[in-house]
Order: sequence, then structure tokens, then C-alpha cells
Amino acid sequence: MKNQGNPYIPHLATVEDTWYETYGDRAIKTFRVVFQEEEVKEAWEHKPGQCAMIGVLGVGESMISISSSPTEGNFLRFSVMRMGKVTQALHQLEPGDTMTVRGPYGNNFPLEEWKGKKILTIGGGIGQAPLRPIVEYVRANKSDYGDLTVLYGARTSNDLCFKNEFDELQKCQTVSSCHLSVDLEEEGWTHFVGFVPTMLMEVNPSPENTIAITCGPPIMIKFVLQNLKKLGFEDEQIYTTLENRMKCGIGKCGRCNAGPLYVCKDGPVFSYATLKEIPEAFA
Amino acid sequence: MTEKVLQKENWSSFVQALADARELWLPVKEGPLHKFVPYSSEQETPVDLEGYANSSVPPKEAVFPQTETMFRYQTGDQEICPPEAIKERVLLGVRPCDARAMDLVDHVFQWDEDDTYYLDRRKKTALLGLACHEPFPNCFCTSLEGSPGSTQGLDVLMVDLGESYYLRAVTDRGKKILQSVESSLEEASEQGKQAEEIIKKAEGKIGRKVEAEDVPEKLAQLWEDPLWDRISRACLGCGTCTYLCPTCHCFDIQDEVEGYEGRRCRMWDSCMFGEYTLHASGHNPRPSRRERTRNRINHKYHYFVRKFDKIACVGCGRCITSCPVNIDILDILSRVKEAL
Amino acid sequence: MVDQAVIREKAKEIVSREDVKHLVGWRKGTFGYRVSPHWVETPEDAEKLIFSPLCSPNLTTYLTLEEKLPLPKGEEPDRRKTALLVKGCDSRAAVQLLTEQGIEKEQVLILGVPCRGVIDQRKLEEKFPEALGGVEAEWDGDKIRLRFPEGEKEIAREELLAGNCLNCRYPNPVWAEEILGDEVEPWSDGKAPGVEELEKASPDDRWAFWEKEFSRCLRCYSCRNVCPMCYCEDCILDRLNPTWVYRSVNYSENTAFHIARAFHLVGRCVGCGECERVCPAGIPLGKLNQKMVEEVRDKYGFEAGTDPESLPFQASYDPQDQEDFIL
Amino acid sequence: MSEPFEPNIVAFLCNWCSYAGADLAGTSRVKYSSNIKIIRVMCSGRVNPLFVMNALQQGADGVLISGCHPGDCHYLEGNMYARRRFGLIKELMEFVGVDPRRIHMSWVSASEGGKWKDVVEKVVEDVREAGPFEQFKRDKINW
Repeated sequence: MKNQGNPYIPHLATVEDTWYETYGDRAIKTFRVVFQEEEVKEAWEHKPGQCAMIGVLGVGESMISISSSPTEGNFLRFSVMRMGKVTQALHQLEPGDTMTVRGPYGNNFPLEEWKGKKILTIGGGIGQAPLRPIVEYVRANKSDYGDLTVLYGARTSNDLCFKNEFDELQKCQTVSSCHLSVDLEEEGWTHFVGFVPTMLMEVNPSPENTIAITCGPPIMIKFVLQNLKKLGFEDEQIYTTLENRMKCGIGKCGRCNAGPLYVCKDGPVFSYATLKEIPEAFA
Repeated sequence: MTEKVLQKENWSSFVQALADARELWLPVKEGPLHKFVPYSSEQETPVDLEGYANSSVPPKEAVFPQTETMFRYQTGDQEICPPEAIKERVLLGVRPCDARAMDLVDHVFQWDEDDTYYLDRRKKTALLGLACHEPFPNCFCTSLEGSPGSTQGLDVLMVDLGESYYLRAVTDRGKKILQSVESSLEEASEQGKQAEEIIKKAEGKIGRKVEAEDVPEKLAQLWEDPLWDRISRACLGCGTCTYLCPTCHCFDIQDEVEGYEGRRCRMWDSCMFGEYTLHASGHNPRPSRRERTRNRINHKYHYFVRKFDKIACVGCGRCITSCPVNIDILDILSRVKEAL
Repeated sequence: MVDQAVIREKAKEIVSREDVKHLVGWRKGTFGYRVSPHWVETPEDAEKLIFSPLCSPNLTTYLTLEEKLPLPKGEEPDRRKTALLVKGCDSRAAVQLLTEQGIEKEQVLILGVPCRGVIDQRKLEEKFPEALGGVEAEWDGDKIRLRFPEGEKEIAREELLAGNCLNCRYPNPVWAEEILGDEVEPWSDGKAPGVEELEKASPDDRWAFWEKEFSRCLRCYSCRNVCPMCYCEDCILDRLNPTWVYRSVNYSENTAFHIARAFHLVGRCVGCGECERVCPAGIPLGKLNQKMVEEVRDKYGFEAGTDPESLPFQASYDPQDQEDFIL
Repeated sequence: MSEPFEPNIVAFLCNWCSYAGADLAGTSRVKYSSNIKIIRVMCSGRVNPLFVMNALQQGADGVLISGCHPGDCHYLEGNMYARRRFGLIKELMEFVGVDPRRIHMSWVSASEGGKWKDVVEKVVEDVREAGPFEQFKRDKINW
């Protein structure tokens, strides 16, 4: 979305609503923001998987994946984990404050190609944020896709994001099966207990005409990829997103490269077939 | 093709005429190093280019400043105002390798989205190049399709004939510049041939070379090779080789606030620094100098080639000269070639 | 005098020992007068070792520069010693690191080489431009002999030595397992003329001098990374939260950087002159540190890296410290 | 004569002695000039020379560090380290060209409200003589 030609000048957006997904020192907070200028609001379109540079004037910017699908409405949702200087400033924003947004950046999940296929999303911790737009998009265009399976786990039950939405997901029929997991036994927890990769083997999805997308901490992705291979998934059927430190978002500042690929331009969505040859991808 | 000759006596009137037409930048000696700075007529030291092999800090500083304000704002009212536009300017005394380097860096800043800051400065900057007649011991531009007299990227090429300079306009912008300083110039007769010999002689003086054709493929297979440990062992992880490299273009973006005024600015950054790739979570995909040195060499001789089909190095030799512990890129390339 | 053959023999013997990982010395560089650090792991590598007035790199910095990366499960860290060739000032840096627990005693094997002062590369380039084509250097009494491809030249030591070597008080290694070569006579009381002359200038002239120097700084941080005393994992300059020193390059941030770094070296700088040698902008950082070295020596009687049992200077105090400036 | 230059002075006061001393000066209605901006720190030994640098960069014209008298320190030796540290930072700053009258250190105990007033007046007078600090002030640079 050009801004008088200068790609670095951000648009101003107002925080409409914000709520905490998880608490603690690495709290996760979700923001629903709307652009202040009308023509920016109209001209903006993003696809699931794309990210945006959001930030606070005077503090800085960081690249966060847009966790709302375009089918949900004319707003943007971001789920931000509190880690450094910018995310701390973002966490202090209350409804009515102003946030700077520029983008959308990066490629997107190739949902057009996936038409007619079954969709399997495997998320871990904050990894569910980039996957959420896929779930919403597939639910909105239910007829185009096969059945949708959502696997999502976190360390403890209050580390799970989008809890309220999962209750509703499990009931509605647009999602064929939804599995939640926590790492350790907890009283009052009825679903699976254990790591996400082991839950994946439990659920044992068939690789036939299925696309698997996984996001989460690097250690989880490593084992999920191994298990998916064990289940017979081909490299072209597996997709993941990479995270690297980004500053410009448009392939100029040079720091987000994983080997020859720029995560901000050639990614963040990659198929495992491409990532296999890049040794630095999982560094 | 307009060819002119400038006698060295009226060199200062030539400089003054240039400075009146456009904002003039030229290499001035500051301490032990030459640096491109805007010319001010009341300069104490007389401006001449004797004993100037090449500027220590490349002229990229004129089109890609070390610190550049992207926009200012008042933290209270969130109103963003970009900086004022810059004036037309001319760089005098640019070496041909630096001009070729600017062409290479243009690829990055024009790829897919235009970096308006860089491209605005680039369009308004005319390059008045000076051919080398006394190459530096570490120059190896001839091995990378460069030459002490190459005109790629230059508007005017100057060659030092001894007591006069031979000037040849390469682009029509160069022609306009030569016309605007007509008064101090004379018509050239056979100085053109003299200039060719000087350039030929200078090419012969280039002592160091490398055959770089097969380097990109070899680098692709040397990812886990122990040669990277041996090369990067002495490295200090400082930013000298990248800050002084004309084809390095990496930058960092930071916000600075002073009272209620703030600005977002960008400044040079180096892939050899640790926090260049440090994630906020503390994870660093390139934790030690070994990965960073490997990445720097791969970026210039492998990744850039895969994306733009050109090697991002012009053989100016600054990284060899300026490295505090003498890590020599030609030594690295020869080890890469021998490793397979 | 130090004979290179002795050093090579010693290196071969040390490297073949079981408990030594490698030996770090100097070897001839890839062009002109340059010398670069050299890792000796096999006896053949030892053949390239040299020791001459061009060997200015301070190798102690490599003891703390090696990153300690997390090891895969089950792999034991390599506990073998690192052997190091050190000149007088380098050995003081090793002692200072020892007193600050930057290194452990069993981790290092220090071999001292008495030094008669190293050449200032900028003075060499000015006086002998042809040195860039290739040169070898040797001490010869109070002269330095330079061997160029086309012939030999001699010059008085004082005209070529680096500033900090001219006023060096510890040419002989202060602490070493072995000294390879006979000791030399110290030749200076350690008073730097450059510092005195700047002290006499008026505050405005001093500021004008330093402002011009600091505005040339590129913030490439080679002075910080080469310094054996600068080995913090998370340097205060890289902190973002809060950002103490902004990353933009202007004389205000540069001055804050240089004063902060100079202050972190008070009572720790051993005067090896590396920060001044490696600075691409040629800023006389040695003068800044030398001023504080003399200040600490005259007023507090403390010299960095001279006594392995001493407490770090800024981490200790003396009831009789000067307090005339306190209201 | 134009009105006198009003310096902007940042003071780092140790919580146990000097801050209490300044508090005592306040409660006993002692008048002292308002150019002093007080920052409470737990001990004068906590004050990092970078605080002094940052204060001068961001517009302070003078810096005062005040701690307990030798022997009174709540942490036994914090003021001793501070004494050595700020004796040296004054020398270093002076060598770079910063006027020595801009950086002061003082011992003020919790009962010395009067002394605190005298220290403040002397520091304000010194900094006023030294004039506004322009040398490496931050906002002077052309953004």
C-alpha cells in the first residue's frame, strides 16, 4: 500500500479494542485496530499470512503477522507477545491510542492453490496467531476446501491464545476436528496432554490431498516436520513461516536473510521443499 | 563526444565554477583519511587531488548517508513530516570502482519497491570521475570487469595527464556540466590518446587478481566447511570492512526522541555485529563471527549473484586495507576455490 | 634480542603437548607491512611464526573474544589451554584479565617475548610509501632496519615507534610461564608528551580538538572490539531498552561513546595502543586513555596489569583517596 | 542587563543521607534555588558515569552527585567507590574540554539541611558562571 511513494512512512491506526490472551512476563495481548484515514482503510487489502510493521512513534516498529483474515471485516488484528522495547510499548496501548502500521509485507499462504484440499494447521504458543487467518478464511469459504483440522498446543492452559474462539470452533461444524494440548497434566484439563508433535501422531491425519501448515517455537517445528514426514507428507504439502529480525520490511536493510532468501520478501511463508535446501533456515 | 582539457593552474577556478553551478562534494583530507564532504569556498587547505589514491570512506556517503532522518514527528500529536528535498550536487574525484559500486547498490534500492530517499539523492548526484593512474596495492578491479578508466556510472571521466586533466563527457548530464564550466576549459586535441595510454599503464599496475567466475557455485557447497573457522578466527566482529565497503547497503532504523520532538532515522549497520540478527527473545541465528563472515562473503559472491546475476564487489580493496587484523578477501576467495 | 627460530621451536614443542589446544602468535600479513594473528595447531604452522617491530596486534584479546556457544547434549567443552605469545603490554593485559576473572589461570599458557617497541603504521606509510609494496623490519640497537624488495634502509627508533611504545615502562613481560629471549632495558618514565601539551591548552581549545576528532568517528567499534579490556557480552552501547547511546552517528553520540569507553578503561588500560592503530579515522584514542593512565598512576599509585594479586582499581577503594573536589 | 542565565542542574541524591538532608531542608522551610532537579538513587555508588553523560547530552548544564559522609553509607562502601569514580570522571571530562565547574560531588548527611542549601547555592553559582552547556548537547544536531 503506497504512501505518497515513500514506503517507510507508516499509516496511523486507532486501537479499537484490546485484550490479554495470556498473562505473566511474556504476556500476549491482541489488538483490533482500524486505520484513521478513510482512503487507507478502503485501499488496504492483505491476504492470510502477510505481516505488517506496527509500532509506536518514539519507540520503534516490529514486524507482526496480521492475525485477522480479510473476510472478517475492515479491521486488522495483531497478537503481540511482550519481548522487547517495541512490544512493551505496544502493550501499554489502550483503546483509543494510536499505533503506526505499514505494509502489508511478505508473501501469503497460497490459499488459491489449496482449493479443494484438506487443511491441517499445527500451532504452538504464539504460533497460532499467523495460522488464525487461515482457519477464518477456510471457514468463510467452506465450500472451496476439504475438511479443516486444527491442532494447537501451549505450555499451560492459560498460555493458550484465542481460548474463547476455540470453544466456539469445537462446536461449529465448519471445522472437522479441533485438538488442543498442554504440555503438563493440569486439573480440569480434558483434552490431550503432551507436546504438539506427539499429539500430531495421536491424531494421525492422512496425508492424502492435505496441506499441513505449522508455526511455533523452532524446537516444535523441528519435531513436527519429522513427524509429518513419518506420516507420509510430501515436502510440497508442508508449509511454515520463518521469523527473523526485520527493520525495513521491503528487502533493503539486508538483515532478515536466511541464506539467499529474504524472509520479508521471499517469505515469511515457505514450503518445506524450498526450506530443505537452505541450511540457515532453521539456524 | 565532448572532450575538454583543464590546465592544472586554473584548477581552483574550475572548482569554484563547479561549486557555483551545483553543490560540490570532493575528497578532503581529514586526519589520515580522505572523505567526501561538501566543498565550502573558505576551505583552509587548498583543494587538490595530489597524493589521493582513493577516499577511505567511499562516496556512497553522499547518496546513502551514515545517518539519515526519514521523518520527524511531535510525540504528542502524531503528525509526521518528511525531511526537505535536497539540492542538485556533483561529486568530483570519484574513482571508477566506486561509481560501478553505486550502480550495484542501485539494484537493491530499486528492487520491487523504490527506496525514495536513496533514489532521490542518486538522481540528483552527478559523478565527475577521476581515472586512477597510481592504483593502490590492494586494488583488484580488473578481475571483476572493472578498470582504472571504466566509465560505467560516471557522467564525466577525468584523466590526470601530468600538468593538465583530460575530461570526456560520458552522459549528456556530463556534457551540461562541462558546458557550465566552459570558461576554465580548452578544446582537447590528441590528449584523448594520451589518456588511453595512461589508463592502459594503470591497468598493468594492478597487482592483485582473482578469477571469480566459479566462486558462487563453490560457495553454495561450502556451507559447513571448516575453512570458515580458520578465516573468521582472527576477526574482531567490528564494522570497519562493511562501513568502508562501497557495495554494502545494510542499515538499521531507530527512533530518537528529544523532549517532545522525535525522529525516525536510519543509519549504517554491519552484518558483522552480533545484534544485527539478534531476536528480541535472545535467539541469534548467527551467533558467532564464523557465521557472520560466511554470510558476508556469501552475500556478495553468492546471494547477490543469484538475485541480480552480478557479483556485489568492485575490487576497490578497502576491506583488505582497513581490516585491523588483515583478513584479506582475496585470501578467502582463494581458499574457497581451493577447498573444492 | 628475540630470535624467531627460538620462538618457532618453542611453539612446536608447546603445540605437541596434550593439554594445549593451540598457540596464538603473529605471521606475515597478505600485503605490505601488515602482520596478522596466526593460530598454530600443527608443527608445520609454527614455521610461519614471526616476531618483529611490525607485530603490533595484542593477542590477549582473543582469550575473551571466542564465543562460548551452547554445546549439543553430551559434548564436553574443550578444556585444553590456549598458549599465547605476549609482548610487555600484552602480558599486562593478561594480568589485568586475571585480576578481573576474565580468564582462569589454567586456561592460558603465557609465553613472553621482550619487545623494543612496535612501529606506528601511519608514520611508516608517511616516511616510506613504498612500504605498502612489502617490507620486513628488525630492531638493530637503537635503530630499526627495514628490508624492502629493492634494498635496505635504517632509521632511528624514535622516528618510527608508536606513541605508546615511546613512553612504555614495561617492555619486558610482567607475567609469563617462560620468557623467550633476554630482557631489554626500559627506556621511558611513562610520561606522554602529547598528553602534557593537551593539558596545558585552554578548555575551549581542548574541546575544539576533541570535537574535530570525535566528529570523524564512524562508530565501527573496532576500537572497542580490539581492546582486550572490552569483553562485555552485552555492551551498554548495544542496549536498546533503555537506549543509553543512540545509534545515530554525530559528534554528541560519538563523544558520549568515547567518554563512556575511556571511563570503563580507567585503571584497566594497559596502553597497548591497539585502539589508536585500528581506528580507520585515525582518532588519537591512546591520548585519552594515556591521560587517565597517568592520572591513576600519579594520584592513586596504581598501574593496570602489573600485579596479579591486586584488586581491580574501580572495584576497590582506599580510605585516603583524594577528596579535595568534594564539597 | 538581560535576566541572569538560569542553569538546569541534575542532582543524584543518595536515598539514605542526602535525599533525607534535602527533605529536612524542605521541612525546615529553608529556601534554595529551584534550578536543582533531584533524582533519588539508592546510593551514590549506584550513579553510573553514563548518567552524567546522558544528563549533559539532554540539556543539563551541571550535575551534582551527593552521598553520605565516609562511614555513614547504608551499604558501607558505596560512597567510597563513588568518590574514586567521580574524582576520575571530572578529570576525564576536563581533559575532553568540559568545564570542571559543571560536575560536583558532595557529602550531605540526613541532618545537614543547612549544608544542603549551601552546597546547592555553590553549585548553582558555579554552573551559572560556566554558562549554558552546548558542547555535546543532543538537540543541537540538525535533524
